[in-house]
Amino acid sequence: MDELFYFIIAKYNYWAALVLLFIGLFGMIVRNNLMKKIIGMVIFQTAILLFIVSIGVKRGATVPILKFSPDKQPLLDATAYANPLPHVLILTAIVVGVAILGVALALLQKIQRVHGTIEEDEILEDMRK
Amino acid sequence: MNLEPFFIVMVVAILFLMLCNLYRVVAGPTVIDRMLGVNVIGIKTTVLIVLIGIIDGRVEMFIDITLAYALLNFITTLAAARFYQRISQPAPSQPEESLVAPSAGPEVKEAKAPEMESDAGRKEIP
Amino acid sequence: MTWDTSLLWQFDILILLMMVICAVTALALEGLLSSAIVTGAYSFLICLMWTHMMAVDVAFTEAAVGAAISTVLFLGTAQYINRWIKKERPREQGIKQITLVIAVICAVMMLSATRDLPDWADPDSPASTHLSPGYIEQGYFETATPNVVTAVLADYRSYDTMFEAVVVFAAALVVMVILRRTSHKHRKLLHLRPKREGRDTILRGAAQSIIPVMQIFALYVLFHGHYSPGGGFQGGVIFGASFILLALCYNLKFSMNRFREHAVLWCCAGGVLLYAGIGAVCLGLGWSFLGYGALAGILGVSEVMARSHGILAVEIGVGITVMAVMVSLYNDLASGGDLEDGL
Amino acid sequence: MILDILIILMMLSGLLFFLATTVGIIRFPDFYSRVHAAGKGDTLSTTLFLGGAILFILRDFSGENLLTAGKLMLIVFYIFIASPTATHAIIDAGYEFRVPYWTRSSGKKGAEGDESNEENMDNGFYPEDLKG
Amino acid sequence: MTDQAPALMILVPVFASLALTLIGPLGHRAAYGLLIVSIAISLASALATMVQVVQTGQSVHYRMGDWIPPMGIELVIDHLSAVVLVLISACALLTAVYSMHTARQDNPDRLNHYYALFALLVAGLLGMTATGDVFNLYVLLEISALSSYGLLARGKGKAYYATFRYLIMGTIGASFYLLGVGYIYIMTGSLNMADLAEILSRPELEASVSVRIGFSLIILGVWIKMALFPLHAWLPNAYSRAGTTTACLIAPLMTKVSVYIMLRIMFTVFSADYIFQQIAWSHLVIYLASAAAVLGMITALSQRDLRKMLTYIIVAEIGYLTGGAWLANTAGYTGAVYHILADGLMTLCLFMAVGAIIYRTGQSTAAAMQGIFQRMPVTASVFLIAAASVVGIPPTCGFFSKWYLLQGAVQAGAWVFVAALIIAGLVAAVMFFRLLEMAFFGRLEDAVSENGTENPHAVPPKIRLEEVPLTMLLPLVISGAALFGLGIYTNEVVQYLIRWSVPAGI
Repeated sequence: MDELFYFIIAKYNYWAALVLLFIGLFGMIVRNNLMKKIIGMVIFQTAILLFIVSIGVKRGATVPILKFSPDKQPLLDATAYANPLPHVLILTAIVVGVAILGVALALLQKIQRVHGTIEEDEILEDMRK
Repeated sequence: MNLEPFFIVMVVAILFLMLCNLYRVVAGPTVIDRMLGVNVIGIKTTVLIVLIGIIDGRVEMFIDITLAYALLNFITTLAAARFYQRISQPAPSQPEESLVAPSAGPEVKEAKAPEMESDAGRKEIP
Repeated sequence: MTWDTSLLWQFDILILLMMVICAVTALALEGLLSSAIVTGAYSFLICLMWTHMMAVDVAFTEAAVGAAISTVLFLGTAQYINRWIKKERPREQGIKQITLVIAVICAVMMLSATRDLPDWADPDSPASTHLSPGYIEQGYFETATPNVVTAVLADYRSYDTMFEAVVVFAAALVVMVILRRTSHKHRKLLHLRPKREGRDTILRGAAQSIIPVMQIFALYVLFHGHYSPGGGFQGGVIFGASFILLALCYNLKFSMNRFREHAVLWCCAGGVLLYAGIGAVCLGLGWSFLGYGALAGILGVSEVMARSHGILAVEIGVGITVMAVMVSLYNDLASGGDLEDGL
Repeated sequence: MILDILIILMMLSGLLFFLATTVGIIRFPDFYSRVHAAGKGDTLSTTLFLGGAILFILRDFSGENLLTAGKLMLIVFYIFIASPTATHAIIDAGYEFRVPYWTRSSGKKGAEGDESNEENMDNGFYPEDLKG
Repeated sequence: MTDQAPALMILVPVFASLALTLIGPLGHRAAYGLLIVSIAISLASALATMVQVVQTGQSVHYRMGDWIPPMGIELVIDHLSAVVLVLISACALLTAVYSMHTARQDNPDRLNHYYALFALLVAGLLGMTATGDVFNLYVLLEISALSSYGLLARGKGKAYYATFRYLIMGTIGASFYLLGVGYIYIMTGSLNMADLAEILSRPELEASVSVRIGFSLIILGVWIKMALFPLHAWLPNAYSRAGTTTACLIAPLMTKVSVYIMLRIMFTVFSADYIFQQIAWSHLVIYLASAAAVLGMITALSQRDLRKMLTYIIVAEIGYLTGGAWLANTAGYTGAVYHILADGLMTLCLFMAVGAIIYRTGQSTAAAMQGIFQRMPVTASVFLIAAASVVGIPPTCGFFSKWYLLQGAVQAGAWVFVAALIIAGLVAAVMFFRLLEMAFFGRLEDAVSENGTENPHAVPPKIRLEEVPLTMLLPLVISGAALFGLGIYTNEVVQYLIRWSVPAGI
């Protein structure tokens, strides 16, 4: 029991990220509405970002901005700061996500104008004509 | 006096309240109700970030995020309000659905126009 | 078996639970606008999560993007699309079901394989012991920047960050290419905003008091990125949001008179040009691309300080681009591409 | 010590108002009263919480902490501006959309008690567009 | 300046795209010139780098920002990437020259923005090939993907939905890649490819499930991006609706670069030993590849639209490439790398020829081929060469790549793949024979009679030469000649370039 509890506590971040990931993937693949696909995409991407940021967490660590002692010397103990590298990666990935969101929404507006709908099956029907 | 346990209790309590507020976001019934719920969650987020900062002991690193929320949080609400002010005007003689559709015509033509121009060679087939 | 309670796992589990609720709701609701707004709540929660994971820079970005940009873009698009999903469920296609089954199998496999991953927040995990101590311990002496994230972002991995700026620039360009119409002959989809002069007074008053502070704050975030969370991207988004706020409280024409169309385009490209230009100057001086140490001779400072100044300069470049791109995305998406009238 | 008690008191009362807001948001029957609960309660309790935080930060006084406290005051000030403005905008939109408001008589149309009344309002009265 | 060539190669197109955004008022000629000059500089840098690599026999390293590799990002150009870089910049240059008329036709407005996206796409592809950092690869993957969404959406009326589907699939692919990088980062703590290779070869990580999941996710993501058989559905729709220039740029390059990434991940980050001994999926993958080759070709045979036919040929070629890479022997690997070159060139050639035909006849069905040999002899001859290369007829390079692939398949005992290669070749032969028959013997009256104006006693119309303009013809001829040239110099290419890049352990 204790073992199980420990297992859950020690890994739940990965679990949550993976659950969110598959919820998002479900939305992207199975939902018929294109807007839902986009929302699924947002969730999917954030889940991955969550997964990667959670790599950088260290027990008892603070934000990765150096602390200074009163005589202006930086405190350079690597275990006292969270791992900065995943944060950097995720900053870049968030920006990429916003960019893709903008493009997807622009395409959505165009699809509505051309096909008159944003339901996938109706669009396919319209394209077959 | 060490106030840290007190702050932790506060954080968890606020989170529970947030969970309750989530009911309004999930259940609606209208979009502006959801918007209201999101707004309230946003304000609670602001407080929570400050409290996390205090617990961490470096609140000055967390303040900027809160200030950003304080300044930006109402843009979304404002946008939603604008959106509804816009579509609440009596639609000119057609149902809302068809307000969107008519532009499909010219758009398709616009997209096809380049093809029509591309017949430089076609004319010469006898 | 010891577990440090300082990490507040109850806190995390509550937030993660709420995130899952939000995600499911956002995908399940019938109204698309509601989904978009629930996605906004999701963004708040993930920002909290990141704050608690001590990723303040990331949380800041999420705060700026989630609170000001994504939902507004969703709402802007919602004007031009059907806002309801079809009531009758479409027949699920076979291929989708197969994909779903495969996805579920993958999910089970990946969940069961988490046993192999290092424990959460383990300070001895490979990720925390291989490269990152180097950044933390040397970063300050090599770049004179206490914010390690800024140092890594804009110096050690500045090549990535340059392409990050290029990505947002490309997004603005793509949206422009897809959506923007040069001719104005098309009928507008929604009628113009009614005259509401008297009733907008409160909003305009609030905007007048908030927008200047917002812009000053954006500049502060941009220039103070060395010492506190923030930097070019966050500052740029906040600055861009101030123009969006202007457009919301007055109208699109008003904000476009303040920040004209071609100026937006010039800023989009100019920011990246500043960034890449600094890199190219370093290259021209015989160093590698983006080796800011080359600027020491020009600026008359030590190499370490030159790196610090180089970081600031490229952050300004990122800020300019991001600001202009956010405004451009809003202008295009909220007006359906004709730049006549936004939300 | 007195400062500590003051901090605790402020935060506890803040929590109380948050609780009141939450109850209001969940239980009030119509949109306007919910906005009323959210707009007032949240602004006040945020102020109380951040006030507590300011006091906590100023407990050990230094120039840096003063700056932080100043920023927090700025936050309080801008929440004081932004939150009611947002509430105003949202209620304006609802009003323009003719969102129905709750009256004693409309409450009596449903069965007894608030709950069913609320349900009644949820399902019947709102314009389709607002539910999207 | 040679030591700065790796950086210049990628940066010049980036600068060009920034400039192209802003020079709208100068007109399309300035934009066209600027694009060509920038890509020519890229090509020159790529060639210089390749010469350096061949002369020294060692890979070129370029440290971005002067940081030592695991901390900073470095560009690594070895024999494999040098070849692919030259291929990308050469194809892009030919397409840029070719685009003079077609791009204007497809883009009546915003031509300079179109060209800016063109340059960005080239920069992204070059950057992906040159980088030595797995996360940097992700960022560049997204740049090239974003710019290709913009380019593809400029296609004919209904391209938007096809582009949207491509966007969704592309995002899934890239996100899987990112997640895989995350898994590997958790287990190793590094992002630099060489450093990763060193850490991953440690015995304690060989049995790790997480590393295996990371590898699978990366490969899955790359497969989605390169449209391997069961995941290929987005490709034909997106590519066949694109404008001519877009198709000529994207079709030969995007999928080939994805294959290159697959090789890079398989053999540089991981090792041949790990993949073929520890994971041992290769049988499954070879079955997939065989299915892709055969089904792709058969679907291509059943298409009436020329462009669509070519896109299914791409799907089939991806089968060849993947199969070759997973055969786990030198001949198969050589065949795969050589086929990247050969396939890039012949896809470019085919798309250009078809683009020229569409430009002149205005239609893209197979009927457009009627009597092409009489009207457009040069275009048709080049089309013939490219077709011969796809089928695998000796003097062209397609023959040699298939030869290596077959040799590898026989060595590995992968008889399914042998059969698939032969069947696909035969199907391709049938398909092109049908087309070329039409092109040779189909008379112009047939084309006319379809319009219902047939008159059996009419005098046969005078045949007119209707070749496309020189800017289109020149790249076409060069690419056709390159197919021959590459075929003739096969030995040299393999000896000086590809043999060096064969990874240890296979």
